[in-house]
Amino acid sequence: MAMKTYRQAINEAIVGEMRRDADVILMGEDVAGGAGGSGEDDAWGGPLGVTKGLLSEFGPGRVLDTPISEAGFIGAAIGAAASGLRPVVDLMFNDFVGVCFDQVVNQAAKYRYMFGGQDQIPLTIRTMIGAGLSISSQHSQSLYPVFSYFAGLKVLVPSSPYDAKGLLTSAIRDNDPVIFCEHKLLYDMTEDVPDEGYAIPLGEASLLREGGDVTVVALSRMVHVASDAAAILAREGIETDLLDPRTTTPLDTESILESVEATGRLVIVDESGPRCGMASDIAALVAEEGFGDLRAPIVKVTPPHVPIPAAPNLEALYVPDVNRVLDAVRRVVAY
Amino acid sequence: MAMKTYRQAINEAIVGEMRRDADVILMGEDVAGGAGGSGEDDAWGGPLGVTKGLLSEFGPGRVLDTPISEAGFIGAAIGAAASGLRPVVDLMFNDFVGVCFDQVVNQAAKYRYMFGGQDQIPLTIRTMIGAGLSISSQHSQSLYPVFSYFAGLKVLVPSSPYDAKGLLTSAIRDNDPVIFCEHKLLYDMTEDVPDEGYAIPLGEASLLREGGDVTVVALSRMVHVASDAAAILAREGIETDLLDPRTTTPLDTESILESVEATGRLVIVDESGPRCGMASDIAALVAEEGFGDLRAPIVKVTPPHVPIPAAPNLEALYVPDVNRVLDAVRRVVAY
Amino acid sequence: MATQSRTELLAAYRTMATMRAFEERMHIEFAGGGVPGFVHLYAGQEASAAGVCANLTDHDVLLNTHRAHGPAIARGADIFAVAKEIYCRGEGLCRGRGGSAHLHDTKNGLWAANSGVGSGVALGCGAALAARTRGTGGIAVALVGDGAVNQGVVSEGLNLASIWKLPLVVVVENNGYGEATAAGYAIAGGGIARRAEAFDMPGVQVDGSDYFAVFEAAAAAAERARRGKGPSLIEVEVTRFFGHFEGDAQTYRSRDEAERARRERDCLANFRRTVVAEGILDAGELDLVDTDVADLIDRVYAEAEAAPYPPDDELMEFIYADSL
Amino acid sequence: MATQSRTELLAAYRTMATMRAFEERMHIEFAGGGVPGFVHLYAGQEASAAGVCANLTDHDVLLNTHRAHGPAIARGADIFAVAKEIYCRGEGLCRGRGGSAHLHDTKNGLWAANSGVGSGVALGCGAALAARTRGTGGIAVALVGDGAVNQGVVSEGLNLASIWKLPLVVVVENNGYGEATAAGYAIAGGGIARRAEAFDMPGVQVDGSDYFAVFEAAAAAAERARRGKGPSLIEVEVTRFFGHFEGDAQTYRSRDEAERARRERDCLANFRRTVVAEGILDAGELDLVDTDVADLIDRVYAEAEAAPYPPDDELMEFIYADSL
Ligand SMILES: Cc1ncc(C[n+]2csc(CCOP(=O)(O)OP(=O)(O)O)c2C)c(N)n1
Ligand SMILES: Cc1ncc(C[n+]2csc(CCOP(=O)(O)OP(=O)(O)O)c2C)c(N)n1
Ligand SMILES: [Mg+2]
Ligand SMILES: [Mg+2]
Repeated sequence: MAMKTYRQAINEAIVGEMRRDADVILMGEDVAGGAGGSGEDDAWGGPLGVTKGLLSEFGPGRVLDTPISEAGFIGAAIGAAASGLRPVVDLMFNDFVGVCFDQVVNQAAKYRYMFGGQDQIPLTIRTMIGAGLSISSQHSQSLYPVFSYFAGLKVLVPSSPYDAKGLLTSAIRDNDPVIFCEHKLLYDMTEDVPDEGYAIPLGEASLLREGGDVTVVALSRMVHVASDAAAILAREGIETDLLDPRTTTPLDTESILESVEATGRLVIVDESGPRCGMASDIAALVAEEGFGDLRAPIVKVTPPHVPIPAAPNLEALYVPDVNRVLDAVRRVVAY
Repeated sequence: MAMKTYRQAINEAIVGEMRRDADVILMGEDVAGGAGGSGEDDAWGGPLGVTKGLLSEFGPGRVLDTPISEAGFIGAAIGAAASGLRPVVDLMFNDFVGVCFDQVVNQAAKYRYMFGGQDQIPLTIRTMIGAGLSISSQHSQSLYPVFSYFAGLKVLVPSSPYDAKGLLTSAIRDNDPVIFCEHKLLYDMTEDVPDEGYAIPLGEASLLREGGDVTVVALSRMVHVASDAAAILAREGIETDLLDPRTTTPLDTESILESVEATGRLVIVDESGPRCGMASDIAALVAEEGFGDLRAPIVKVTPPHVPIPAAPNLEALYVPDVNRVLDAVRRVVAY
Repeated sequence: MATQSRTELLAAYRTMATMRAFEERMHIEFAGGGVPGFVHLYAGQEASAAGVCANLTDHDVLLNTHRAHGPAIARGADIFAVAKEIYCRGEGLCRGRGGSAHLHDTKNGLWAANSGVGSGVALGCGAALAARTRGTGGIAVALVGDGAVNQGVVSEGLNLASIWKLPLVVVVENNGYGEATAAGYAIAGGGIARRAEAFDMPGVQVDGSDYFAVFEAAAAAAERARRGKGPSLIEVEVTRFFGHFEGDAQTYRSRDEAERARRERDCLANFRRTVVAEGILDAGELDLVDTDVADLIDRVYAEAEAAPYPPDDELMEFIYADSL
Repeated sequence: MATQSRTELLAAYRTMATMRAFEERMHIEFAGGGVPGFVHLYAGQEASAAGVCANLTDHDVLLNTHRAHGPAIARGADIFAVAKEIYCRGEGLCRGRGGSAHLHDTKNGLWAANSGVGSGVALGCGAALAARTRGTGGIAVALVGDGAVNQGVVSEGLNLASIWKLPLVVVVENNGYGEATAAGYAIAGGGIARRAEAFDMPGVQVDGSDYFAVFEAAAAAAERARRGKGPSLIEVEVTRFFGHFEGDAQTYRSRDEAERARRERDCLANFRRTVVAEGILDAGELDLVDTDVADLIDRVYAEAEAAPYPPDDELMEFIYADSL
């Protein structure tokens, strides 16, 4: 056990599974970096250095830099997965799913069902989500609701180094296509992470704080925003159940409904969009299955319905912050 | 005024706007059909014949058959729209957005915002949605929730010939990118449709039936399923407010909330998926903004979370039917 | 010329005759209203899949297109299960989930076409990569149409296959049309083989009405792939005898285009003429095959039509391999 | 050789010197921490955009890449607004919404790179189509990188431009790398110009350290487009002097690759050498330009850094043209 960053935790999960299982391969743009250049071969590990060192350990047969052809290489990864390999593919920014959406939602997602269960697609797609780097609307989205729309995919949104390692390990061992969403502002977050491999089951929310006055469901980086808010609220005497679903498909509906049964109040804090997003999804679940327990409106704390601006001040207004969570919780508690 | 099919109504809207405005052009695979072949030039009008006759009237400068290159020609349409043309593009099946998703959600949708309002993108994308033809999971989806996720797009889901003509006319006149979703099972539906052009404002739901006991919101083909259910329910003494939002962006939230204020009960009947779908979106809206009026759980009648099977019996189980609507309404009324 | 034995050639004839008879019958059944979904017939293109598949082993993967019936039969999928899948029955290849355009049979190395046309090239890269990585000795052969080559993913796949020297063969079945739009209009420069050159792989054009030409080109390409020399592309020129899909009025082509092809470019007739003229097989044994096939097709359709749909309670089966 | 006047050549030098000085300064400012976002510098590639833009008129559209600063300056965008956009200020070209990689200036015929690299080719097809349809006489020039050419949309756009004979010029700025991956690894066969041939359009390769070579190739391609002869492709061989983006340690290339390029393949130095040697311009007037430019750059950065961010209450502006 040692303090590790989210970045290291992800790297360790991949290394662990690649050592464990020779069928695990890694593909993507610059996952090693340096292919064909005049310098070092294992130069980058992706633009943020997450997979650095893997080429050196596992060689070019298992760590493949690709051309900038997401449809081509994700299609290839699906084919490789259908053939028995377990590819871990890097789709740098999740926004780039735009150029390979067919492969992800029409092929990987439907492959098993459409062919009547003949195959399994043990594919993991790692991808970066989230705003906060002033890189505008095509590099800052959080598209897990769009992935979650499609049956056949599993969707993971780890909020901490510990969860990142355990969930990625599960993703790679899982026999279905998994979209693993890494929040780009979390890479340098540190916490204690075991050196050995461990798998966190998919579909189990983690209860980060037990309160009883209000249920706050938060995802990915918003878990930390919600957690800061909960600490402040506690000082006001408002005790929060803080739930991090960790995976949106499968979604741990039971834990959410159970908590709301106790609190009667629900606030969802999410960085994905306000229309057909994850907050809507969870709100709709509770409005149907937990209605009898509800004592206040379900409040969604999400960005507004707008593309993501580059300017840091506008971007800061875009992303939900502690104050918006405080307002929302106070509102439902006072209802 | 004459009885016209949904297909004819769509054709008339395009013809009307092409006559009215020389900047309107049509592009897509086989929108005319026959380009370069040994037979007729205006052979198809798309696989379902919707745009037949347009090449003959407007010529090859304004009616362009394209190669099977959706990313290329939708990108081109965006460029043409940014240059002042008003392209109407045919994306045959909405499922194929998989191969041009970047153009639609990252480019068309964000073009105006990301460049600080310098441009407008008067682009209309026509596309087929819906299950019911036994053509399996990659040709039967209803992806308007996915489009609605993205700010910058407008999304239309006409349920009748009259609405189709009026909404498509508005779409073509609109200065923003519009996704116009045609349900493939509605093409042969007929009703009275004026010969002259008319525009239905975007964002205005139509109230198809006034009741007072329960609000049923239904979209696209589900409007007819819900309508059949409402007729049966009326015989049981349950009076339905039947609302067809007609456009999901902009969404007429006011009409929905007003109706729920009166009825206290909401059932949403929708063919899009159950996770992060349109039913979730509307349920979440009401669970937040109309909570005080609600007297029963919000029930979503949607397909289950599964890819769409080809087999007719399974497909029939997939798509919501009258019985499921009846059950839902009876349940919320009895609550 | 042919490097196949008498027995192999007789088998090839049987395969093509079966493909043909299957489609001729499908044309009639579809018109009768009994076939669900959209149906794209392969008649006229038989020598392509047959010539290609004659070069494949159990370790290889054939990536099908939406015009899927013929290639499925050529690849050795159970023809009863093929028909049942087209009829969306529970005992179909894909248990009725996929239908006509998605004939997929993993155990026989047949992968369905998937959604966006052209994707088979990318999936094929993956099959080829896996075969090499796991040392199975297998290769992948991706069928695509002339229309599909204009999908970006095809170019991406060609490039990927080339830089990774994958054991992949891309077979472009150029039947002159993508739906109603002519290849001559849609493909810049008209030729497809030259795209192969742009991606640094050999590209050849062969006459798809000539089984032997296809067989030989495929043999060379497969051999090249197996030897680790990398991918190649074969453009097979064919004519489809029916419309794009059943119900297509085909006004985009001249009235006699298909009929002329039936008269002049029928791969079955050509095959028969050649093997008989060269004394390799005799007309009588080919006639016997025809009779056999006719009987088989009767049984296949009777069984398929009578077969039950998938059980209602299986709607939610096969979504995930590991529990949700 | 050059068909440009003395005045035009002096202007070209000024443009390139400005591009260079802008980037050298940006490199320093970025290291100082004051620049938001990701920043990709164009230094070393100046002759490409400058040589291309010298052939463009007000009716034309230049489609930029993410390596956007240089081309924006070359196309004549207000350099103060360029800098402010990179700093995400309210008076930036895009009112701070786009940032460094999205420099877009409609009134000057400059369109930003958009998201998925390579999309400019498709958008450029549309600009070219619109120019022809509306008879403006304009053409479109799409810049793309060597890495971007492996995006499917580029192949789709090349094909579309070719079959529709669009007035489009595709300029591939081959700087040897897509991020950290070498073009020689990623592009099958190494060459890009040969892809043009596959799509039935002329493709040429030019030395991007030679302004005159770029200018002439662009002049020929633009002329061809304007005459209705269709699209063409130019591969411009360049070396970027800095990393892929600022902060890149560049270990994927040898330590001296960029330095050697600075010594041997500097388009500015080459330009100066040529025009002075041929007696077209004299060193003194070029020095004067350098002084001018240095002063301008100081003012540009001072103003940009001091400029305010967009007003907070404008977050929801500019989403739709027509009310929602
Ligand atoms: C991405 C995509 N666009 C459009 C379609 C609709 N579509 C199905 S088959 C077809 C024509 C394909 O032509 P070709 O590749 O030549 O094959 P053929 O039908 O001639 O065998 C089209 C456009 C599709 N399946 N996928
Ligand atoms: C579809 C897509 N994939 C990946 C990226 C991330 N990305 C940004 S720039 C870049 C490299 C582009 O290389 P090249 O086209 O050669 O341009 P250069 O940076 O060398 O100027 C990559 C991979 C992207 N923007 N879009
Ligand atoms: Mg074809
Ligand atoms: Mg480059």
